[in-house]
Amino acid sequence: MAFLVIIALAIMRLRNLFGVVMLSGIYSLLMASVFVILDAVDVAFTEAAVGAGISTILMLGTLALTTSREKVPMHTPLLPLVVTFVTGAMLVYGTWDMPAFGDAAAPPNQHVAPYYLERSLAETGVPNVVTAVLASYRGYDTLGELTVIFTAGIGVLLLLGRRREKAATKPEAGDGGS
Amino acid sequence: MRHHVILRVIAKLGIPFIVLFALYVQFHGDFGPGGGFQAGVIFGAAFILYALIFGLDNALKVAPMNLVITFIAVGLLVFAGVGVARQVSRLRRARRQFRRRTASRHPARRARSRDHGRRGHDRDLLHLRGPGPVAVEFLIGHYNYWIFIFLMMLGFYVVVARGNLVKKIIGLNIFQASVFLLYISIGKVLGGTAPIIIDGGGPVTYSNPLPHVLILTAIVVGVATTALGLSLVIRINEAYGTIEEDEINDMDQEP
Amino acid sequence: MTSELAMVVAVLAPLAGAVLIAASHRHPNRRETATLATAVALFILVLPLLEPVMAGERPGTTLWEIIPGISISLEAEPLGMVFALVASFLWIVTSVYSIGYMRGHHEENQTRFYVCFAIAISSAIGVAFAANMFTLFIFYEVLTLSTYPLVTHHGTDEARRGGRTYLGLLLFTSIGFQLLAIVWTWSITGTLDFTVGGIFEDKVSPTLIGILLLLYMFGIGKAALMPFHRWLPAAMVAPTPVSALLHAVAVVKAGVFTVLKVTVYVFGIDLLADVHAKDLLLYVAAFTIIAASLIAIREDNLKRRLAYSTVSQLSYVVLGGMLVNEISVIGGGMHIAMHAFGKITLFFCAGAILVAAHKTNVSDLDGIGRVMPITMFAFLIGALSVIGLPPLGGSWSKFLLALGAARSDQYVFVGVLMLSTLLNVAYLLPPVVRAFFLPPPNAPGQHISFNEAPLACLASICVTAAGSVLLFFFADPLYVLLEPIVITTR
Amino acid sequence: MIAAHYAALQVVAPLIAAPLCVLLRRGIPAWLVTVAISWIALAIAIQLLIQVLATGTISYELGGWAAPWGIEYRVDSVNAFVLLIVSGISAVTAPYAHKTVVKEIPEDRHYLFYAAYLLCLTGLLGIAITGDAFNVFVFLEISSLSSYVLISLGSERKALTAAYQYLVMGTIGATFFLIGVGLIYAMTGTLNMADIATRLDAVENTRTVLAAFAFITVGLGLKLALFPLHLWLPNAYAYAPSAVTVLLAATATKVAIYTMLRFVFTLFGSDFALDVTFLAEFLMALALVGVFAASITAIFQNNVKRMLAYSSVAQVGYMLLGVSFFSVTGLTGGIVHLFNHAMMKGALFMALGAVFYRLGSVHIDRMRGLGKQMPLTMFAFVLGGLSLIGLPLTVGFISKWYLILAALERGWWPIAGLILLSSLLAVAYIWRVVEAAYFRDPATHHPRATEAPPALLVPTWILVLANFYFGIDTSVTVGIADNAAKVLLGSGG
Repeated sequence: MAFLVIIALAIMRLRNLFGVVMLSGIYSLLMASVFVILDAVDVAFTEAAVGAGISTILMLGTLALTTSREKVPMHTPLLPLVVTFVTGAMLVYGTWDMPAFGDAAAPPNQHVAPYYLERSLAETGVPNVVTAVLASYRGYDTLGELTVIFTAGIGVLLLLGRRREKAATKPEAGDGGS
Repeated sequence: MRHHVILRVIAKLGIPFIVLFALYVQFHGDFGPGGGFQAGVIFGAAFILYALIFGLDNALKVAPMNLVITFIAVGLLVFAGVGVARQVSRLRRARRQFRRRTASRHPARRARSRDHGRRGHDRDLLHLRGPGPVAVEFLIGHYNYWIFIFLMMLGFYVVVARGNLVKKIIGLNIFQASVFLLYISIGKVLGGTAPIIIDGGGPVTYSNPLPHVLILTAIVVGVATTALGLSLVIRINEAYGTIEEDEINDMDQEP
Repeated sequence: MTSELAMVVAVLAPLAGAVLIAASHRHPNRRETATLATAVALFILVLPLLEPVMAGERPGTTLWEIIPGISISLEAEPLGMVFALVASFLWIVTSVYSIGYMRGHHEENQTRFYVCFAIAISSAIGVAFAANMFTLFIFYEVLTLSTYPLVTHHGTDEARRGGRTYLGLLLFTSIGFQLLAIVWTWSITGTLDFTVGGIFEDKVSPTLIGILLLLYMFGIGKAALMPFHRWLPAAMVAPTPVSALLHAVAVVKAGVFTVLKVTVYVFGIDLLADVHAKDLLLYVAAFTIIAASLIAIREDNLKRRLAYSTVSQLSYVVLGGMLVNEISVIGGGMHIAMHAFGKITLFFCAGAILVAAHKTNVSDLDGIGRVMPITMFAFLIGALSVIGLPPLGGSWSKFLLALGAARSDQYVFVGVLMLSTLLNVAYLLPPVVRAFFLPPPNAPGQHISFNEAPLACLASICVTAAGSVLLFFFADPLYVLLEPIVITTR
Repeated sequence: MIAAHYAALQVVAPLIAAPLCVLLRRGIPAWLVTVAISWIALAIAIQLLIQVLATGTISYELGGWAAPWGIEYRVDSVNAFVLLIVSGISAVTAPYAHKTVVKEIPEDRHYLFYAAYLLCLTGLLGIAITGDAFNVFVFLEISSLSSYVLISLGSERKALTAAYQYLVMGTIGATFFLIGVGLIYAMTGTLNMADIATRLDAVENTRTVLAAFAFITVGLGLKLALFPLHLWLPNAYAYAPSAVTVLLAATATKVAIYTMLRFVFTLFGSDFALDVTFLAEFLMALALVGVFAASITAIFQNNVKRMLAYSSVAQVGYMLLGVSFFSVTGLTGGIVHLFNHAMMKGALFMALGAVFYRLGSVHIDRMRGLGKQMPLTMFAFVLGGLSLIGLPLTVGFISKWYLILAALERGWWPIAGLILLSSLLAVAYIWRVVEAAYFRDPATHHPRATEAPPALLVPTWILVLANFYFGIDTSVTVGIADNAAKVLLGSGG
């Protein structure tokens, strides 16, 4: 976890964009391992593939086409700092009353979730509950998700359709979903 | 890159394995972690690797542009079609599944209200931790959340404060990833394991699968946004010759 | 044709005329025939309504209900009849006049001019026949908008500036104050129908009534109470027929007409008797009368002088309304008609002078009476009527207003009226004196190269001047017609 | 049988049509599909509305999984009305789009444009119809991503930066929203809106819920261009292709406002919003400041599209002002303004689109003398402008009427006065255009423009006439809005 923080800080400071992209890949990998610790293997898998894989490649592609140095910002970051801290403070305030981490009795683990755990195997025949929920109970979220990718695919085509190089890479990300 | 012999060889050897792994993930998705989406991503990554190393023209020979576009559209249609078909078939089986109700507030819950608290907790008995004494327990209990908040603030700060368009998007990624962490943290049950039911479900404690599902969706949405944002950056770079926000603003002022 | 139908048709007829006019924009003759025909048709439609109204009937009809309780409804009642008759009759005259004027002046965009004119008249008739405050407000706003292109007609910088002032002030007051007052009234009483004796009864405190009264009175910007009078002189950039009909008759009279309507039918004169805000308004009106007259004396531009005179005269009507007794209210109502004839004559004359002699300033009028005797004689008649001398119509309304003031023991305002009459003399007679008694400027080698105005103009001038005289002798029917609006409150 | 599926079809129809458009590969067939689907969506929305008004709330379980476990579509009179607005505007915009698209976008991308258009429609309809908090996020992203794409297709390069700016701010907004939903989930354990509403009562006074409320409000505030968060909007509207501007201006912010209404009233409950937070005061202050600031900014814009975009920010202020009264009248005013503003802004942007079609610019100096060159277009603009100002007989008046009434009901007459004063600012900016078009001579070095083609004029005038029709016959719009306001407040508990 501490690594995450350090890398995020480094990303913020570093001005070489190639380095930043690499760091963000590592960041995603770390994130994925955190997810594994938190029992979210599916999410970890996806994060590793998407965050560390596709995103990094996309960014590298972008950088190859643009530039790799970030310039020093001209304006003072006072306002952003304030905004960020207010938001953060609001969140800290919000967590105060949240159920403790990992509490089995916390409401999110009580209401709907047990139903899935108990019945999904019987109702859908899929042992991986995440997959079961994803494809069945909340299938329309997944349909929406595919639509999002489709939208992005169309968008990339529309934006870069004439440019050969990107046109071949980006839609692949979309194609992967189907 | 395409001139490096080592790269080419390794890639040539590696790509089939990657594809194979993708297929494995695809068809094993029901039982282990992974599934169609992850498999697709791996497959796609393999393809991009190919394109990067052997050049785009070769890649396009393997998968012509039109084919790609068609695949995208057909893919979505297939999924939607499955959804519709399923809807219709289920309806035939149990027509009463579709209910139109008058505006009573919780018909669904009342209809399905059964006690399914295996752990014996009443659903409405909510455990609230007041601000109370800041005990060690509390600190530990919320440690994860605070990490998430810190990361979120970092990402948010990068988005708002940085002028480089690519870096802004990276910031967005960090920002979003931190939110994923929040969701997953919510679903974690201490002592639980991944929610993959073995042996038809025994007395094992599982972590909450729902946030995982949500985050899977959110990750995908995130990467779609990233892709779109980056292609916008490329176009902006073409149009303005820079990806620094301040310079773009200056250029917009002048003409 | 029933009276109800006649009213609806009367509102729609000028609109249909507008369409006709627009359709025949390539044929000036046909276009102007359409204008005239519509004008005559309108008057013929309005005139028969007089009889049932005199007989005490109140024909009315609801066209559409927009929100429950708020509808577009028409109703003919005495005050409205007066306004409708005056407006529709003077439209005929003005149409004749403007044909002569616009052709004599070679104006551009004549089709737009006639179309907007017709729409303006339609909405003036709508204002006259409105059966509730909401309907009145709609037509009031349509009137503002449709006259805006007329004011800005020339499209010069000056015209645009004048148009901006015109539109800005009228919309500002009507939306900023009047609409607020209307919504407020509705939220208190649940109705906006004009009812004899008012709609408030005892529902609200006098303070609130006072606030509402102020909102209404200042909200009716067309009544040109100071400090919201600036639009009227600004609107004088318009072609003269516009100034004549719209800013001596339709627009400004719609304003004071609304003032009277609100006084009589929304508040009821009994209710207002105890409201202190009306005293404030009385003083504002008195101030406006005097101040505008003083400004008028100093204005050299003839049309602007007449405009300030109008500002001053309009406040007579407001004064009449705010004195809240039977006689003053009737006097105010009569003043609408009397002043309309008098002032339109004056504007026609100013326009005729512009067309024939291309002069706009009072100081240039020396000796012009020798060349344009008919015009200047008509000017004299109009001036005397506005001043209020018998045997001209204006004398009756002024007399009634003064009488009303005396009845209410408000002798200050009798004094104001007298003083204002003196001021009227001071600014209206000099042009006549100059025209007839001063020698024309005898610059060497300069011939008087102009003649009387075009015939169409001249004829209209004579008609309105004669009207001013006739109204003196036929004022009684007018009085009888207007009487019911106050009598029934007792 | 089909009737039972209307709720699902509403979203699925455009969703399926989008890939179809891609497969068609041709601009014109794709356009035809888009038009057909838009009209079908409108027909479905009307059917749904009739059903809702007749029988009350409709609940539809997608995939047959019951509510808190599966995803539920839930239609009541509030979102049925929103569905009607969105699909109605789309039904008028789609036929309009063809000509402008041909003019503004390279031909080989037309079919992709229509696909993105349909996706945007899908997203907007989906947000409105769904009864699941997370599903809202998904559809929000569908509509957002597609609108980023659509905006970036504008013909100036500024369109790209505008789209990027919108992308960044929109994503922040969506992520804020996601955080809020996550916090709610952490406290209630469910994502179904109706379910959340009941379970939230027990935990209402916790800080987490308060934080969730704040995040959702700010997140949606970004999306609906609440005053200080509106920065993305003017550029996005100004540089997007004409048809896109019409669609987005008339629908996108409306849907975001609907979502806010849904969360504030149905989920949190008006009592919570009033007692625990300062939402009412907060919203009212922001709305009023927004109305004035945006209107004044609009007066100084020379790009007329941008001018109207700022005016949109101001109009959003009116809607929120209606909400901030927390009374039936106020909400009715706010909701009916959703509809009315869609009508007037749709008409105005369409007229501008026609101008852009002929002139290639909507700069105010280029519009001089247009009153004679494009009489029908400019007259449509004037009438739309009158509606925006809020003169009687137009829809704008109806909205203002209810807003003022709501202010007076509370006895806040200074606010009523402010509402009226602000509409005078609208006079100021609309009149700049009117003066230029009618009372100034065209600059001589520009070629004379001719009247816009009927394909653009007809949709424009349909909306213009709708402005008047619904300004005179308010029984439908106000009736539904009133019903919706009562539903929102009644279920606020």
